[in-house]
Amino acid sequence: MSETLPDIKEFKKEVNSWVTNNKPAPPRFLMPQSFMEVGSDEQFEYLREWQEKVYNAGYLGMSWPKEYGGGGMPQIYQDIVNKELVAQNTPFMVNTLGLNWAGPLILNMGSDEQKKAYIKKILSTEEIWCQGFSEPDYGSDLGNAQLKAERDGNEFVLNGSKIWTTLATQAQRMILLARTNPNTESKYDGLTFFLAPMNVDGIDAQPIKKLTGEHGFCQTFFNDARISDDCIIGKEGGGWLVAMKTLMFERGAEGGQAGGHMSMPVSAEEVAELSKRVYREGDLASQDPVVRDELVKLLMRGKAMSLNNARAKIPALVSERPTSISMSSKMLSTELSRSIGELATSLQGSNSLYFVGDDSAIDSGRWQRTYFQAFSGTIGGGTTQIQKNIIGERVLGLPKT
Amino acid sequence: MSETLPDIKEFKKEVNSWVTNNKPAPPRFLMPQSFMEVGSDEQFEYLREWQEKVYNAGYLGMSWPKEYGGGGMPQIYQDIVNKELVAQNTPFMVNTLGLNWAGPLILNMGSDEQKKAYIKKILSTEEIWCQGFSEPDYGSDLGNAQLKAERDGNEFVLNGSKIWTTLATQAQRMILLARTNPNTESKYDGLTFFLAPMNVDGIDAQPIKKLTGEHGFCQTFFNDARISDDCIIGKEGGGWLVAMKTLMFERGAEGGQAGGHMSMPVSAEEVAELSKRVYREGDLASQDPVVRDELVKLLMRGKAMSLNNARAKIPALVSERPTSISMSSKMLSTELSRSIGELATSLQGSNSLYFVGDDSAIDSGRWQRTYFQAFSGTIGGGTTQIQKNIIGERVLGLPKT
Amino acid sequence: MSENTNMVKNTGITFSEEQAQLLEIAESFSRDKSPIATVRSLIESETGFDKGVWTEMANLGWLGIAIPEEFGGSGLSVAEVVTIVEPMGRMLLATPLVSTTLAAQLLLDAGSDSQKTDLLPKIAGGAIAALAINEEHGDWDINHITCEGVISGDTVTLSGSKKLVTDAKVADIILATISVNGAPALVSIDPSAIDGSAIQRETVIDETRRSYQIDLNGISVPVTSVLDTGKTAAALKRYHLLSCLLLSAESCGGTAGAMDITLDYLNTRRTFDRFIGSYQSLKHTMVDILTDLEAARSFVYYAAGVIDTEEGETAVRMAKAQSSDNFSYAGDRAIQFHGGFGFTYECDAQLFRRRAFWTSNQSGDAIYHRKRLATLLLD
Amino acid sequence: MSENTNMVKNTGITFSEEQAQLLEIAESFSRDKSPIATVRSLIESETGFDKGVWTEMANLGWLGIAIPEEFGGSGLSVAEVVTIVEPMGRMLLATPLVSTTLAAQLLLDAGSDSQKTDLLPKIAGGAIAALAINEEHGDWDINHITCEGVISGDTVTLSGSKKLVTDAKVADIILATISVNGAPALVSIDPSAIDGSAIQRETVIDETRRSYQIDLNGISVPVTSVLDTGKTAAALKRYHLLSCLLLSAESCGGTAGAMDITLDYLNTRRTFDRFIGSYQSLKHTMVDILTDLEAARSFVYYAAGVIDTEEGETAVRMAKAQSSDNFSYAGDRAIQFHGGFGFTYECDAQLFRRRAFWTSNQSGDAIYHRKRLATLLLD
Repeated sequence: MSETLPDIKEFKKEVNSWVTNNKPAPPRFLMPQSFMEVGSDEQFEYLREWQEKVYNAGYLGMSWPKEYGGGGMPQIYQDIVNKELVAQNTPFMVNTLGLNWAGPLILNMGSDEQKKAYIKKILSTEEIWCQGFSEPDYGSDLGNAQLKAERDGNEFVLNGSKIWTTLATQAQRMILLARTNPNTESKYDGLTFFLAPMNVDGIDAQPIKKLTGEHGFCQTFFNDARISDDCIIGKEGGGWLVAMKTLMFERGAEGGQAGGHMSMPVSAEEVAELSKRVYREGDLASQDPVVRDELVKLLMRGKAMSLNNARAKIPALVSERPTSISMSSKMLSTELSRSIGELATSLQGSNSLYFVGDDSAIDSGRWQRTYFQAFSGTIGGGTTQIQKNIIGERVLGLPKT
Repeated sequence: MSETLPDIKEFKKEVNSWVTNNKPAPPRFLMPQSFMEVGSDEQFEYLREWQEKVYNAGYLGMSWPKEYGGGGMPQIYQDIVNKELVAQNTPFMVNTLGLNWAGPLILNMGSDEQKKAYIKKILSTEEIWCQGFSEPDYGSDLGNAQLKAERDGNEFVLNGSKIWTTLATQAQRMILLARTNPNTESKYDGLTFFLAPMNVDGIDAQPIKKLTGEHGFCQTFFNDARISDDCIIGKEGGGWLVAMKTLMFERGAEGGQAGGHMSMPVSAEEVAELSKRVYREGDLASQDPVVRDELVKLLMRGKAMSLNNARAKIPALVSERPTSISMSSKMLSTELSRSIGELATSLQGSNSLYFVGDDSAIDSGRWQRTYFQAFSGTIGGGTTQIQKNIIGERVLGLPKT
Repeated sequence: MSENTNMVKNTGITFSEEQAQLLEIAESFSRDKSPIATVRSLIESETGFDKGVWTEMANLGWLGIAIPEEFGGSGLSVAEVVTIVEPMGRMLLATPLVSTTLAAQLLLDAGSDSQKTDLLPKIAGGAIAALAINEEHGDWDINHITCEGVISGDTVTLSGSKKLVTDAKVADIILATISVNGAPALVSIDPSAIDGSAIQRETVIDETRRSYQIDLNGISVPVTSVLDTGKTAAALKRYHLLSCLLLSAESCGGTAGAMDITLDYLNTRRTFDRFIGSYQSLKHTMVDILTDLEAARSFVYYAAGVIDTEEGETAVRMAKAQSSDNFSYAGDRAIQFHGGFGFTYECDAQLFRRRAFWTSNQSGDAIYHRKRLATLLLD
Repeated sequence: MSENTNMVKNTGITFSEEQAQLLEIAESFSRDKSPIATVRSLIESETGFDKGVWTEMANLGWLGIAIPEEFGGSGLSVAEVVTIVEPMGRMLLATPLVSTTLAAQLLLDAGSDSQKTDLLPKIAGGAIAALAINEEHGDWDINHITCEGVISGDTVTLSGSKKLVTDAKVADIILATISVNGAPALVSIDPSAIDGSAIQRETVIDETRRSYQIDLNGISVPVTSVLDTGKTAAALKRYHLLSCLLLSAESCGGTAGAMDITLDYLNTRRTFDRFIGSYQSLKHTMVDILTDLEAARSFVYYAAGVIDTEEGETAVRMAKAQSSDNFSYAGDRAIQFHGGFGFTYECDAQLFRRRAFWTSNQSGDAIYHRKRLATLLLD
């Protein structure tokens, strides 16, 4: 890419042609729908290679600073690439956590050394990142994190465990929230945020078998694992603020992500499309009046979420409860995924009895897996039930349960 | 009726013929569906006359002792009458509270004087009874009753108020739960149960307008009202036990009711029937596939309740959770009524915009009223939400909320 | 999540500066003019609305919002009317604004030049228009018309009966659907041509409304009262969508109003020493209603912007389906969650539930619209 | 409320002494033989069930319950089998009992004398029967058959492919539906006539099951293997109802099992220092599942008693519609309410949810049966 910015129209053409010529052939396995679902080395390697290729072509991290490995260009170029990658249905970027959360965080709050050390490797897939936030016994309330990090000279000694550490077995780095001081008055003040290496004695990532029967998320154990205090981002004892910042990136409330797309979400439209090629009672499922009613309800839920996003940008239309839409979108989208999986499966008559791995399974069993996989969303990051408490209290002002 | 018991077959014929010849002409007003809905003097008088007529014919209180005004016959004769009264769609017995709850209670726990004083007048409608249990600020938990009854010689001085005192403006008597001792260790030990007269200075029954716009339930205020201690049933301080006994009669868990029937409940079958004579989109409502699906769901809910009652009588089929069916039946039946009203109304296209009192209203607006009236059941006697707590805790053994 | 993961197309909501201003003004206007005590007292009144408030609305230019400037309006669109109707719904402010707005659109779409020149400026100036569309069959299909018009010379003789005509008794203009030679037609009836006894008040579920039956038998109107038959079919189709849109806006407002009183109760009422709003069974239900309301509002403001495009029908039907069910549920739960008080006439919950029946069961309920959406989206 | 206010007719549930005894025995048998560790280890096994347990069941006479005494059974009915299937479902005990029972009923209803005399005593004695009914089209209509049988002389040559044939690999008897001259027919296939490679294991959603595809092409059976074609239509109709009944019983058991593990978790797991079962969002949902289960059990035991009467079809379809949705929901909530643990393979919630897909999506789901109930009840 030249130093002068390319013409937008020309650039669009160029990207279109590059993606067309370089996108990978469809894999033999049932494609995961996000990095959270990557369950085998084969899947991982397929996706990693694709991200590397996109980066090498200059199409990832385009708006990140050049000195750290980015493209140093305006965001619009990355947006054009993103759109094309989606439009051509290419695989998502597997280093999702690095590109979307850890990377922007480091660029925003990290030291120059940290930026130099990590940013380029995030883009190139040299270093895969995972997240150490949730703990097995403390639900999803990050403020309760109990993993101990005790200072010993200029090192910290880590003990405890983290769950939902997706890709931990592949990762070289983890964003880690740990308790460096158990005696603070507020529980939030004892936390510190680390950019921790994974390849350290005493850190052991164990893959956990999901309810689908596949692997794809991990529990990571820390037994007297030692990391340098260079790994701290933000201040010692200031981890809560860094974690909140990270969540802003995670939820897309703040920009600066490297680009590419991070998931291939299922949509209600796809279920509608499915209904026109599967049979129920000897006729297309889309012809059953009650099924049609259910499909329309599902389509409306999907459409409403898109429209909510559009409306959220118009202050006059969200002035009364400005956080209502953003605070409920995780709950609504994950519950929608579950409903999508459930309805799409039930459309298939007795063929819904098949599962991923059977040649007779419709769409390779994608819908059955969508259903089960959806629970990662309705449970992880605060269950739907907890989300409703939070929305009821913070948006509607109701008293605490 | 002769002293020797009539032949069952003959008796059936006799009853059939009497009801056929004596049942009242349909009224000009929209018939209330239970005593809780009686909202005008006209309605009350129509129903009172009918009960009096049935009693005078010897068809009410047939199994109650002769010496107190009953028939002294085996229950089966009353059962035959009851069936016939239902079969011929006759009006319910308006003194429901007296016949079904106060009467059996007095016969079960009252003194001979009390039986002589009250039983016959309950049957003949000379004395209408109402119930003073719930209080405005203490929900439906009877143990919290706060209405004060202070002893003064052989009288009690009453102060406070009761709500849901249906028919209180028509009634001569009230079953009343009051606090005679505010200082007991357990709140349950300070309660006393009275058979209180209504025609006393300081007792003021105020009709309350219901959400339907009709009258039909009351709040009754007590201001230094004095009643004799003869009115106590059970022991002073023993009111909780008497109240629990009353609830057994109310719920039909214990027999001894005077007979007749006490409500003309709406059924899902009637909504199905309605769907075959109202139009939606230019065709019978019963022909719309989505409406059909909703109708079947409603019919199944009704059918399930009947079958639950049948199954509850088979110990082997309820052995694991013996109280499950009985404890949930109030909740299920009242929620079903609400759904019946809602669906039946929505079947009617734009005609659902009419209300009771309009000539164009389908079935005189019965379904709209059914919907609104149903809230007396889903709210009164412990809301559906409270019922779910109770079932969750007592039947499923879950911890208290 | 980055913007580009949004794969659904056509999700833009347009919202003009005028809409934003009107929304703000209408919110404060509705709060001022329609506190609940006023709503209650108007229920007892003959006409059901305050003529003074109506005049103020006319003076604010609200009746001419969607009428072109050449006919005395401000030349905006029904999208701007939506922003008025929503806040009015929240405060249960009942006026003939919706029927009058819809009548103006029918005249614009199918009126002759002289009809437009004659009637539209009147409407912009505060004339009340009533719509005589519903009939005994209760069908929501606007083309299902049994009332007839027989043309003979310069006169059209009407027959049949119209139901659920709101504000007919005070209307300055009545537009009715009739069947002429088997085809749907629209006719403008001068109320003075109708005998007083031919307009009978009805008892309707929403007591804040005034609704009438009109006996058309024996009424004759000049043939010039008939709107352009060549444009009538399209005008009626657009009318149906506009009606759904405004009812949806009103439902959204009503849902918010039902939430207002319920949240207030949940935050102040205690049982067992806890505020009842702390119980999940109530709290979570309120959250469900909130998220459904957010969806309904998104559909409504989206539909307002695209109603005259090819996306219009889908958008409007989604708005109507969503808002109808949601308002009904919000009203239903408002009664239930008020406990014993909710069962009384004194509690305002019933007012909202009654209004929900009113808006939901006009121009098609949720099942009706989803059926049509299935055709649009699946066939 | 006095008994006489019950206005619904035909609500009697009959329950025999034999049923009561069998229910008690089957409950304790299922608990003994099918603790969850056994279920888990059988998932890893080839056949998916314990042959020893099967033999015990045969010895208890359970395979001959609904077979007349003259054919070696005990001459009771499928109603008694229901009482065994429900407790088995609760413990996820997987055996070929349901398919074997149903095959016996098909033989009873449509078999020739010699077929009955030959096969029924074998079944009563412990032979495993598999049913080859499902096909690629996935239609639940049992008369939708694309597999064909061509009769030539004494031989029937089969073609086509059957799907989702449970336990085919270990079956002693296979009954298949085929189309002969365009009419549905039943044929009994001796598994030894099928080449091993023609039976291929399938990957199904319920890992406790073993399911196979059977390639019928090239298989020939003697014409005496075809069941009485004059009785086949009625037998298949009854088979459909019996299948629904037993699946419903299994679903009721499964629902209770899903509740068992969930209630246990809600009573022991704490968050924020409270047992999570104290939260209404979880507690009330469990109550909803409980009341739906009570309804489903009432339908099942009612249907068991009336299945061969004119009320049978309505009763069975209600049982299937109710139990399918309820089990699916109970399994779904079991996963959700176990939180992070629920998302793991180690948590048993997924076992019940998978089973719920299995029972709900065989012989028609809830929407399918409600559609047919609408015809029965509304037309």
